[in-house]
Amino acid sequence: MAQEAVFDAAVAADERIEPRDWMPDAYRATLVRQIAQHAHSEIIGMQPEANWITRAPSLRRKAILMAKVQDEAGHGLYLYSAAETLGTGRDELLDKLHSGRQKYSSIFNYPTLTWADVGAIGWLVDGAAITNQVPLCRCSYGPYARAMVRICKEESFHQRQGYELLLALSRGTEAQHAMAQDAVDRWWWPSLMMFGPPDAESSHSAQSMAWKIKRHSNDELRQRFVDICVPQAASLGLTLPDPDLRWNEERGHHDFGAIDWTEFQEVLRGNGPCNDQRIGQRRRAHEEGAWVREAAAAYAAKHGKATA
Amino acid sequence: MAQEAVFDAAVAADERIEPRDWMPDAYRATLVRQIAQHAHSEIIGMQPEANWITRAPSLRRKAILMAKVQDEAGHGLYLYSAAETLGTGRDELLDKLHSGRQKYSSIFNYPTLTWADVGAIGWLVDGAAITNQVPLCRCSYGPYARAMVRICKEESFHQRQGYELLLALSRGTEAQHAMAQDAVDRWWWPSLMMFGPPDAESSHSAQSMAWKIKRHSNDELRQRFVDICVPQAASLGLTLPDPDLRWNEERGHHDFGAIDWTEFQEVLRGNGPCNDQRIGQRRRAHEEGAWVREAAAAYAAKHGKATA
Amino acid sequence: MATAALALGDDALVLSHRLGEWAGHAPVLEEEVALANIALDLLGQARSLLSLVGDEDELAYLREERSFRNAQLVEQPNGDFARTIARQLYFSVHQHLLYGQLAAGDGPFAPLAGKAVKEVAYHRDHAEHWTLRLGDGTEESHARMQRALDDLWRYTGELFEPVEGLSVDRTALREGWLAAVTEVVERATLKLPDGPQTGAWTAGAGRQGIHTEPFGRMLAEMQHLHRSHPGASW
Amino acid sequence: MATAALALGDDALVLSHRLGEWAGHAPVLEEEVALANIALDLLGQARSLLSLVGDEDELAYLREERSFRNAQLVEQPNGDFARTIARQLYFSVHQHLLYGQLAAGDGPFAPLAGKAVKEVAYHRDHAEHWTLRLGDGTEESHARMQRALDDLWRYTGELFEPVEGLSVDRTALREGWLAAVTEVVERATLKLPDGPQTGAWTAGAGRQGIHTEPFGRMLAEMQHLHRSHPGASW
Repeated sequence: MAQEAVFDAAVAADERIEPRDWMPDAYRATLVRQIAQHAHSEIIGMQPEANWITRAPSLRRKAILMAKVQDEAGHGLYLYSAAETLGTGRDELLDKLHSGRQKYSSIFNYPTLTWADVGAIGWLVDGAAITNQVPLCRCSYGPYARAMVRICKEESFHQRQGYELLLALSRGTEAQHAMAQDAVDRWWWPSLMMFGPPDAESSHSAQSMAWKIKRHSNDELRQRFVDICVPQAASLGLTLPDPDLRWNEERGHHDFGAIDWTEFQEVLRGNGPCNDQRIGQRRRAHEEGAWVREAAAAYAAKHGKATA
Repeated sequence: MAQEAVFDAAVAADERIEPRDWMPDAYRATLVRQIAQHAHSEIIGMQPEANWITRAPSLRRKAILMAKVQDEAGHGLYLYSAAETLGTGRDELLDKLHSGRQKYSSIFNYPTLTWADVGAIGWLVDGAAITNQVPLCRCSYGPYARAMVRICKEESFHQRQGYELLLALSRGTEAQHAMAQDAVDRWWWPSLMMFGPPDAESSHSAQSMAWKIKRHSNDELRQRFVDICVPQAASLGLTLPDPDLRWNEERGHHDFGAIDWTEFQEVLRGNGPCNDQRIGQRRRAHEEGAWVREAAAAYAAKHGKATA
Repeated sequence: MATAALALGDDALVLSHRLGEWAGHAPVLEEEVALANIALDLLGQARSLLSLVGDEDELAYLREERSFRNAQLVEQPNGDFARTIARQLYFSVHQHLLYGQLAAGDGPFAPLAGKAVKEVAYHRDHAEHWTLRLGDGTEESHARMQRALDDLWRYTGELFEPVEGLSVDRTALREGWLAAVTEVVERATLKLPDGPQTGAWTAGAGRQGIHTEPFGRMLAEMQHLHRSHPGASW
Repeated sequence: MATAALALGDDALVLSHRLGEWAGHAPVLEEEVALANIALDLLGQARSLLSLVGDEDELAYLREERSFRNAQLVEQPNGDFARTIARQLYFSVHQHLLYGQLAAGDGPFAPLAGKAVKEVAYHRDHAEHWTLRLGDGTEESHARMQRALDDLWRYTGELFEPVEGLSVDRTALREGWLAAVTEVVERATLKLPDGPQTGAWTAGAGRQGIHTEPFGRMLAEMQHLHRSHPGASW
């Protein structure tokens, strides 16, 4: 049990656990599950935005969007590498994603219906992701924490770009303003759901907090996000679609309306608007790419070089 | 030889040869080849126009174009049936088309680049086809002649619609007028080539004339077409792209410039802009439809009903 | 009435467009003719319905995605022939029953529905025949047809949602539809997905202008030329 | 110079767009990154080049198909990964040699080409490596790569046609290109089609605004949103 004591002491002292350090099996499993889900979210999350690359309305915006989607692929790479340091390879994780044994963030099961959705995803979805992820930069597992530092930096950049896209629309023509408002109306509630179920119903939280994988409760982070968004929405000249949203002087926070957790559960269960489409496209890309990966492997085997 | 004499006499007397009548093998083979090529042209000819169905700029024009492309499929059906009366089934002919052993009209190896091309095809390509086909309504082989009567009627309708489409463009905005002129510039010469090589170099003509399958020479028909088009172009307010085009009082016909037969031969040889694309799409549709045809046949075999 | 005319008109317009994409790609020449025929009927219906609301071309070409009121079912991509037939089956049985009710009533759509119901009877017949052939054809066609029925099932619930200005007996519509579709599907040796409890049944909000991602690309192709020449006549 | 800037700018713009279509569909995550990288480089080049002629967005979004001056090669649909790689190989070797010449000269494109040539060297390297892997990989990849090289060959001749305002040694370009491409293709155990005498070599008139049918659909998708909001800023 000496090993376990060393591990516990390191966690308690806010030291980093590194790949070669001993760690409890459950800690390892929890991290792999969480990192994998995060990696999967990055690569599935490319789809709703990639949907607009070919229709971006200016070349400048097109370049920004392409770069953003590329960054998400890059985040996927870092994260799969982080999982690999825990002994689980990318192929195995992708297999679990494709067969539905591992999840990705439900937010990506909503469609991008207009150009403004690209902005709303940047502002709200990336904003929520950052709120979730900033504390992960201090996560007890070193490789994950370091990946998160890099990812958070890029995501704040994306978040600002999303905000700026919406601002241009909000200040643009009437049709553009309406488009921006409509996007915010559709993405606001799903963004709040990104923080997961209310603390009372959250299953993995306590242990993750003890291990310093997680540092704040779902409801704390959700509240922080709402408090950040309210003034930003005002600067944007857009309304958040919640009649119960108001400043609570006493709490020093904004109160907000009840979340429709039935919808959340439905989407989680696979009945969201795009679940089949997203996983279908992912599987198809993987299957149609099989011959390419096989070719690269065959070439490497013949010529003793690394694959792509 | 009594049979041959009966056949010759019937042809000489402008009577119709019917499927059960005796006919020379070469007559039958010539007809099958010509009818098949014509049928193939109808179904390949759907492609360049179908290319614009999804982009037609008004619902009225969309309905007209859809109906036209549908008519072409219908013409294909009549013509394959006419070939069938000569003992050669549709499957065999399609097989020859897909394997490149039978041809279709080279005109369909040019791309439709703008909406005006739909009009130019109607006016010029259908116009040339009608000029070629009207005499075929008096062809010595009954089923072919009767199919041609019906086809020519529909094609004159298409030709008028094409003319009317171009007229609307020519009288429309500057950009629309330019689009119409550009289409005529690109389709004029290929349309003239639709009548086939100059009489001096035409291989099958003499025998076909004797059999009354063909009734006018390539050059005669080409001249007739030019003489029809010149005043129509003037009414359209469009120019035909031939600086040598002028009325020859003495001949009572329009003189016109030299045709680039090298281009004709190249396209015929498979090097036209769209040869691979057209035959590729045809083959793909056929291959991807194989399971549907097999299902229909299997169902018919089980239930003793005719297939689709 | 405008809301109802848009809903019905957009259904017909969008399905007609999707069927038009088959031109030159059908599995057999007879289907080039049949699919174009159905597409033309639907386009005719769409033009009549949209004209009740405004200028047909402005409505078709100058509205944005969020203003289209068609059900999500009709905008689904063609996929293979089985998927197109499943879409046709689900939609045409619904449309046949709906137009039958409308034609029998004395509402504003009665004359139009009275004419269209005959066309739609043919569409339904076409879809039912192919469902039988594909379902009870080969092993491959059976599997493809079953997959198509399963995949599109989630978009059927929306067909029975109330539409403002459309006074129909929705219970009769839904029950009649379920009975008719079940009958054909079972005769075709296929199975209908389990029903409302799948959750999928309840998907779709096309009538509120929420569409699926492929629809935006469809509109881009459909509207591009028209929008490229503002104010032009064609 | 405007003609040349348009030709080079449209090449970059259109190829960038085609590569952008891969986003979310690549065979392996590293290629999501690599293809996006190349697309971004090309988009940057396109923006610089088009800005020499006028407003980049007006040029990209408000020209009609017949006014685009890109070579037909770059507008060819992505097809499978082999086809995309073949297109990249043919184009990037050409672009690398061309920009090399321009960078070494003192013409108006020298500064831009000097910067871009380094990017393009990476594109070329990427294409060459994949050509080797696919050609000398499995039987299937070999067959796919060979088919892709064959199919796209006909569009290569146009790359060596004279372009007004572009002073380059076209003979050197053509010979250098043929030597370089032949070398890689042969090392990949593949064969280049027979050469000019196939006739195919001479196809293509994109510089005169004659394109291939898929290009119109590509433009519809690319321009639809921009054209839907005349005069708007984004």
